[in-house]
Amino acid sequence: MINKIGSSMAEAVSVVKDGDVVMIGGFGSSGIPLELIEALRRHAPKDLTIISNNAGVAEEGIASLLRDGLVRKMMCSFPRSKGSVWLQKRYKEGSIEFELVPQGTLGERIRAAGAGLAAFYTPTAYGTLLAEGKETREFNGRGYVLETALHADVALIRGEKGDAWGNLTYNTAGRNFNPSMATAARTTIAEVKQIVEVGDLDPEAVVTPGIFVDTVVLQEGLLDASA
Amino acid sequence: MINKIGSSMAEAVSVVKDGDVVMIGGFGSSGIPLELIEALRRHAPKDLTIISNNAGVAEEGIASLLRDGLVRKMMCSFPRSKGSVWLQKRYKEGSIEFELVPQGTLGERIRAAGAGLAAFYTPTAYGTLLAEGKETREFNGRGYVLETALHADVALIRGEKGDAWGNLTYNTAGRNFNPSMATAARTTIAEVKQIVEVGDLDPEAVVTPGIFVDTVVLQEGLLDASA
Amino acid sequence: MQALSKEDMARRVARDIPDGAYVNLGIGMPTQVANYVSDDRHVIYHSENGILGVGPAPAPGEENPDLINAGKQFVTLLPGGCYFDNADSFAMMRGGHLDIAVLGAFQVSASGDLASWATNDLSEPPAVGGAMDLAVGARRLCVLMKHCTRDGEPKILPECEYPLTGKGVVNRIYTDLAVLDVTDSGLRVVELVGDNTLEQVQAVTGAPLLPPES
Amino acid sequence: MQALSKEDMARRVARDIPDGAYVNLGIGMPTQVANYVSDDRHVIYHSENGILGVGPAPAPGEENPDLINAGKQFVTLLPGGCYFDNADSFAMMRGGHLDIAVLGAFQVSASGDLASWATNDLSEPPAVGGAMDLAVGARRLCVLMKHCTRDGEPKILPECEYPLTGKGVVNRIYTDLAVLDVTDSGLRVVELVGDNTLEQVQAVTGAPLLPPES
Repeated sequence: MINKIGSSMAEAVSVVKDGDVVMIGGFGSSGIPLELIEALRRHAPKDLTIISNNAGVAEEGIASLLRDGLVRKMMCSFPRSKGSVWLQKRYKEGSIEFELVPQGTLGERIRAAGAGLAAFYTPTAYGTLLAEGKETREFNGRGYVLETALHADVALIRGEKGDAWGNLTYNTAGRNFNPSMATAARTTIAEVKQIVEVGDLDPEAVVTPGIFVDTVVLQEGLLDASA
Repeated sequence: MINKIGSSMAEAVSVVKDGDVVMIGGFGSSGIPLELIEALRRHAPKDLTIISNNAGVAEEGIASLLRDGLVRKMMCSFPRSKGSVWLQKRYKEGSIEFELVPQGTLGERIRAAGAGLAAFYTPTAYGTLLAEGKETREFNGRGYVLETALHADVALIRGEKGDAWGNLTYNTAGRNFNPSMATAARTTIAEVKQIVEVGDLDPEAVVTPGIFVDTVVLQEGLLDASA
Repeated sequence: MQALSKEDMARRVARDIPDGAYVNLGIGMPTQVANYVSDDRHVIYHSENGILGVGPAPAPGEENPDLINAGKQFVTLLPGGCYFDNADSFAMMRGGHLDIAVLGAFQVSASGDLASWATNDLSEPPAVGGAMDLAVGARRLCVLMKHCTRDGEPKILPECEYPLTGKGVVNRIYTDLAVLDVTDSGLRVVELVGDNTLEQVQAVTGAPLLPPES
Repeated sequence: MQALSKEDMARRVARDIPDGAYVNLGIGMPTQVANYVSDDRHVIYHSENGILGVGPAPAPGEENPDLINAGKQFVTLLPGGCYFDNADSFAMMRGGHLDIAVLGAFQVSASGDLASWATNDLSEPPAVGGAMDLAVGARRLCVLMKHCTRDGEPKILPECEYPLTGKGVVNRIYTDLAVLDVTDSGLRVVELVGDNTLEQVQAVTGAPLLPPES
């Protein structure tokens, strides 16, 4: 029997080691694996590189990892949201490395890693500060920037429904970075709202095929418990 | 009202001009827009470049375009199937240009075009005849081949259900190249088995968003009529 | 000089959105444009986080926490809309599939360079989001902004002083004072608000303006 | 010398497929391997045309014309399986997500070069399909082939004479005479069929063989 259902958030994130590169799904407040992040915070590995579109707001999500000093480097496209403080604080005190990546380039670098491609030429950021120091090249008279694949040790993602084969669906715009991050990490852990029987998901509507997922963990109310 | 429903196969393919690059979906016998191909054959534009995974069997599909002398160049990954004759004949008599592309590279070049990327580095075909004359480069000690985006004037694809916004679903493995080809052409025409009301398709299960599709045409029994 | 209100600026942009267009509206003022597109235009709005067919805000109590737009506001989905992931969403943007994008800006240059994501203040961590992808990818890029800064300094300049979002990407600029097109010969006035004269608008514009084509 | 039947060759490969593996079986003899993987191994088969969880052939009359495998045979989908497009399918293959691929071959070199898609006959249009992507992408690449050609010529050679599918990609070779591993020091015998001796198998092998590790 193939059974990828994990027994707890805590056990699932115990694979994360000091110095790991961790991708975390989500966009704004949507589709974030908040319980896995909380479990990771409690597990408290050091010197993490976090790759995510945003950097959390207030004391929530990635902000709590920044606050607890677990992050050595942060890569994202939009670190500031209303109510976000910790990325700014760590940035200003110079205690973390920060790399800004245009959102589409961030997503495409993640996809490239999952798809076995080494690099690609994108028009995004050509002629801007964010292309400085990068290789550029013209194709058909237009400028492009060379961007390389972005791999992770672990991806923490959030799905809506999952099964024991690791197949996932999402809730509306909660997909965002979750499906591509699932493909780009050595180990992918998915937090889901509901676990269904193998065969219950419509094979035409599976968004993340189970091959990309190592562990599926049902939400266990970790954040309520910590409140 | 947005209404992308086309009135007939014949009218839909009338946009194809002499010398056009035409992508055609399908893999083996699965997910091929056979009626659109038949309408194209009757429309009979000349000097086409056809991009498709295969080259048709017997007198069917792309084979009928090759037979009728409409094709100047054929790009595919697997031109020979049991019962295919016309590609071989045109190839041996030297009347068409033929370019063989590994299947994953073919698909990724098509996707790159749709995604606005100029080129990418793939490990596929490195060190082989199919990489000869191509730029290669090492990343992290491994060899990669530079492959460029592949655009088309028109893509002919086949869906299962379609709506007036151009949204499409597919039948099982009938997806194959259809979704990526839909993104890579200036004009995309989809043959579907069923037209449904806008809003009837599950927004979580739409495979090709309507933005990629210009015309949706209901199958009209064109092949039965020609038999 | 006469200056449009924010509402009228959004209304003016809305007038130019054609029926059936696929449109991405940037965070802030551009988002308001949708409020003024008349119902007989069947415009399909794209949100970079993975939505086509964005509908109006949900009724109170009916919000879906995952269903937000790029500005992190709760939205709904119109019938015919659908969801997709980041890779597909940015393929749409970068791949030239959106007809129109409307973005805010700090500065725009005479040659259509756009500066919209960073000032020269390096004390805060910069944020770029999807602006650079839209800038290079949308078939038509419109900027919607006040003609001058709060201090009355021109935002339309010979060259941008702030870091660029994209080079030579802007097609049209809508401000509270005028509508300008970026052309090969320079910035051309499309229309002036109210009775504003070319000379008046030129006086608060850093780059030379060409008179409307007759 | 003793030689396995085709069925026994497929059976031998099947023995090495671990429980829970994601496996792609090439067209022809490799496809038969699935018939011999015992039911207590929950193997998930991938088909390059966009299927995970390929099931057995459908009952007569229940074929779905679109539901075929890479060899264009009608198949079914197991519960838990799913469909995806070409780009996603080859992302799985090239991106290192498949545990094992089993391919046929014309020739294999001592350093694991694979030649499986073309001979030196240029009169026919060549066909490659997805073999090159599998060759570079599968975590473990196994070749299943007869040890020699119909004419008795060795297919395992110091260097391939036919165009390569991939360079240094093969991990293990299963033939009717032996099982060989490609190692940094060369081809090492894993096992010999029946009472075959190393000398006997060496005599029909173009590259030097190392004795089994003790």
